[in-house]
Amino acid sequence: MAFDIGLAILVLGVAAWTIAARDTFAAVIGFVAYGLLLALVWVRLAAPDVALTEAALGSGLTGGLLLGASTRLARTQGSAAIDKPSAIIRRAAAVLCTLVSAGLGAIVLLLPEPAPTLAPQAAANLAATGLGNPVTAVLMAYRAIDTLLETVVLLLALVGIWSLAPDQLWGGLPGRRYPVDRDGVLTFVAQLLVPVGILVGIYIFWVGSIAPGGEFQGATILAAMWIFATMARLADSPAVSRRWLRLVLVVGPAVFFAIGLAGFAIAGGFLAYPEAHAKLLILTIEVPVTLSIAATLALLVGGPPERALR
Amino acid sequence: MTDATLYGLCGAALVGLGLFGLIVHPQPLRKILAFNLIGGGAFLLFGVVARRGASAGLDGDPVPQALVITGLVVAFAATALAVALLLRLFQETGRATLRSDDSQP
Amino acid sequence: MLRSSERRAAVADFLLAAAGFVLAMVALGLIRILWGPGDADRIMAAQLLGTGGIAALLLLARAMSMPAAVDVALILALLAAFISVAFVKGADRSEMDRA
Amino acid sequence: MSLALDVLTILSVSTGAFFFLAGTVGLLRFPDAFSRLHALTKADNLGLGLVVLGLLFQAGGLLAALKLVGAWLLALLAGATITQLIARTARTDRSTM
Amino acid sequence: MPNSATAGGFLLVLAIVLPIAGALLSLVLGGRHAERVALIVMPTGVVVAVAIAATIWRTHSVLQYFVGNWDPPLGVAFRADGLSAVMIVTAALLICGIGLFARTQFPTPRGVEARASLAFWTLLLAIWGALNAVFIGGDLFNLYVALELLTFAAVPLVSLDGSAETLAAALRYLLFALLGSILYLLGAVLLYGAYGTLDIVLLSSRINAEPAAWAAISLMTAGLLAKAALYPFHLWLPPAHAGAPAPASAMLSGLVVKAPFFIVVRLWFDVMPRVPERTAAQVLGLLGAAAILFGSVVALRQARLKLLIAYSTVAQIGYLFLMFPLAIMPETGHPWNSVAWTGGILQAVSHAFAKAAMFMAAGLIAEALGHDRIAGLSGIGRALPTTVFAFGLGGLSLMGLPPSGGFVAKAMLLTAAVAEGQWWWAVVVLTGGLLAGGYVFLVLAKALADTSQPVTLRSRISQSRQTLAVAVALCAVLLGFVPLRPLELLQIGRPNTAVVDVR
Repeated sequence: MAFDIGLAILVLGVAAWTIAARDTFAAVIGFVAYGLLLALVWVRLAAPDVALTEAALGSGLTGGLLLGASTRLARTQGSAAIDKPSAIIRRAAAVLCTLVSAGLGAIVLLLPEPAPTLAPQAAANLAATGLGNPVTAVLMAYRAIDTLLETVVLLLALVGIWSLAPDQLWGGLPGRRYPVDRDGVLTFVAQLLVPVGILVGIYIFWVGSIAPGGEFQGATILAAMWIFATMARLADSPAVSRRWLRLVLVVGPAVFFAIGLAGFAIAGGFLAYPEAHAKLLILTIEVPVTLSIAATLALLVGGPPERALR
Repeated sequence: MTDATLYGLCGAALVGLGLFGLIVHPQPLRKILAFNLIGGGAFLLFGVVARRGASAGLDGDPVPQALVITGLVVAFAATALAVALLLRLFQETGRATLRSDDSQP
Repeated sequence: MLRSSERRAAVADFLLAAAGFVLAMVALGLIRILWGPGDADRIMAAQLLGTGGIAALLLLARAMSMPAAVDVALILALLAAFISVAFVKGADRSEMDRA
Repeated sequence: MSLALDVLTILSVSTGAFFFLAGTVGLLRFPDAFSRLHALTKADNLGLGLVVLGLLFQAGGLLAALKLVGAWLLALLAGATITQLIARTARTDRSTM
Repeated sequence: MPNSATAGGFLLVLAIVLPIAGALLSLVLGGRHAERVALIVMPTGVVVAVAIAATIWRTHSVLQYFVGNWDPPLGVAFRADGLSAVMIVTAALLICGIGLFARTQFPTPRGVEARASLAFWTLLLAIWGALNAVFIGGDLFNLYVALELLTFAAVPLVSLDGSAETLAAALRYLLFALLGSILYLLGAVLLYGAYGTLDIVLLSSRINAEPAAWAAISLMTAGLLAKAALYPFHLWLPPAHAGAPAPASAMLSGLVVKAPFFIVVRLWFDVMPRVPERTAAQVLGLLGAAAILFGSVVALRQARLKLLIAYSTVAQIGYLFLMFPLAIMPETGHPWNSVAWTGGILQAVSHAFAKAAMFMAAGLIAEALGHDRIAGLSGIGRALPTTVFAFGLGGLSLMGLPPSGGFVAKAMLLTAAVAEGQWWWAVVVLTGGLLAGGYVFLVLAKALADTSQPVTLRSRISQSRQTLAVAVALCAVLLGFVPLRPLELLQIGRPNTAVVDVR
């Protein structure tokens, strides 16, 4: 309990720093710390699947994205002070937010006992999915439609980001080229780290069917490794007009849709799996989905095309 | 008070903190950060609900846990889109704020 | 002589306490770093949080008998390098423009 | 046998925790950024190493042990990268530090 | 309500899969194919939409589908009642109209891929899929994902022209939408924590009048209002809807803002039928009234045509929320038996067509003149009579003049207000109508004004596009022939057993 109180205070402190810090870069660092501490909280809440996602995506990839953005916006900091809202607005906001927090806190204390739960149902149907990890069963079987639509959400965000490119750069390469690594430190680290990272990513994805882990966590790691490789100039993002790239992006949701529709024929319903082959089918979906998500996440960080295709 | 309740209160406080940041910060990047803070708090509340639902040999209700994972991914996509818009705006105008005559959420 | 189950519990308690201690050290360091004036101090936050967080997670994994927490630590370690590069590039604010 | 392992674990983890303490004290006491960074990096990496060593005595299998050591090695790599990159940054542009 | 999937439920799956698969295909094939895919999906989608509506009408019951054969609460249900059917058909018709209209505006040159065209056609299909997902969503978290789908498809449309103003508008829109999402999600969390399910039907049987439920519904409603741009959350809407290309504006103003409104209706009438709250409904109505008055007055002062239409959207959204105080607890019978319920939904549908037609017309005018300053519209009525006619027809509905859907909707709201003694809403409806008359007249007067020198058009506007705008406006007019009483189709799937009188 003492540990948890300390951790909770730490989380709140870091969050307060993120809001209060003058400097945007410092605030982003606060946010990365926030994500990391939340990963610890998720472990304490016995939700390792979420802890993995939080560490990889919430802290890692989001942190990298925001750090990059704060760097590029560094020069604009001075101008922001002018637009500060008045003291009255700030005070009103403080009162409103305190009320919201207090209300939410009161409801947390009032939550019914025993807590309503779907855990028994999720556990009872686990065998029918052939999976060992109930969280993966929720994502890939019970509520597969959410996951399917979510992969499309990611793609749409990417289309949205790409559509921001100036017309003459359409079809070009996303993001800027990173500067040459003059003394080779970064190249060396990347050459060491990227293969290890890919291995870890695949492992995390693979254990997802029986233990905490899965496609989103694995894909995030793969995406981070790709970005790392581009930072060290071991690789460069492909042009957004490449047909193969579009295929990689879409293959995951497409296979998901296809197997989902095949469910009408083989299991009597959309996104239904026949019990005997459930695990195989889920895996058949997960492999391309992981690939697509990894590519999408990496390109989401990459931004719109900024270099013309030569 | 159980651990879960403790973190629940923590989540409630985080939502308020983030909301405050969202309202008072004029810079969009800070608003994006604040949005992610609120998200963290909201997901934490969901995690508390999951933890309280531990039964049937599971340490937590897997349904809300899975929903949090979905939510985290969606939040990331939202952050990426917002950052891309902001950077483009900066490229076009050289400023990274929404003008003060346009009010903020 | 303690029985084995009791001993296990005692070790778990110790490891949890150790995780708490490490986190407290991280917190103390963070306060120093976040107040610190320069970006170099802030870059240290990456190091401090990375190692401290990994240590705390590994200790928790054993203390709570949750092997998956080791995987979380592994991811953290992997992304610590990734983030620190972004950190350094972020701190070195002129690098991008020079390129 | 397992009692001895537990004792080793406790000893090793305690020493590790001490190094974390030392790192933080260094951070608080040293005057300039570079000595702070070096103190912190060395002490924390050592601390993490000792924690990992302590936990190795409890590791269930080869894969578990491998993951523990892997996490430490990766952390070392991260630390080394930071130090290197900062040194480089400082070389090229003193003013940003 | 049936407890299992119903025959014909697969149609609901198709309603989502077809457009989304089309969007994916557009992205992969790229170039000229994006538009072709959309043109193939459009008629097919209309067939599916009509089939859904016909099945519901024939069977007089809710169309239901449990995805993956997992029953709620573990699984996710799709459900379509009469209300869903109306919205699905509206969306299908309007998307087709807008799609055909947009063909010349987003052409695809041979050989090279055009940025705006690819984005537009992909996002058009994605918006359609997302709307259908909202209209048939039976699970509050699934609805959250659907709303995000909609947001991510809608925001990029705003900044399709890439100018600084539209980028800022898109960013502001996104920030508001994200705030809305997170508030909605918070509410969903609380509901799950208290009742252990996110399924709308199951929730409605478990929910009680208690703090958790109130807090959850308040948070979700507030979030949805931010997405629906109800006053005072309207700030993002005018620049976003005015800045987007005309076909996109038509989608955004006509359809996209209706999705969060639709979910508010679901929450208040389906999730919480046993927890009615008169005061809260009055607050919603009050915000609606403020939106009507504020939006209309500001619209009157606009110098640019598209901004005027956008502010008019702010006002017309206000009407939608007048149905809450009037229908939430009628003195007799169920909420959905009241004319206010039918009036509110009819307003949503007729505004969709009317506003889309007006944005199309405004787009054509802007194309022809190279600007959309109202002061410079003189003589356009002679040059583009069909276009101005479409604008006028749409305006008819906004003003609430017969024959138009807007007239019937507003008449129903008026009737309900008078019948229930809540006369103050009647005053608002009438004032709003007068103000709408003012701003529509402002434009028409300019457009039809006699000028000595003929206007020179920058580019030729094809007659077919003008006719399309008129066709869409005519849909709004046709709705004016709906009888002035509760619609039977909208009653299908409304629980008859819900307790209305809890106090």
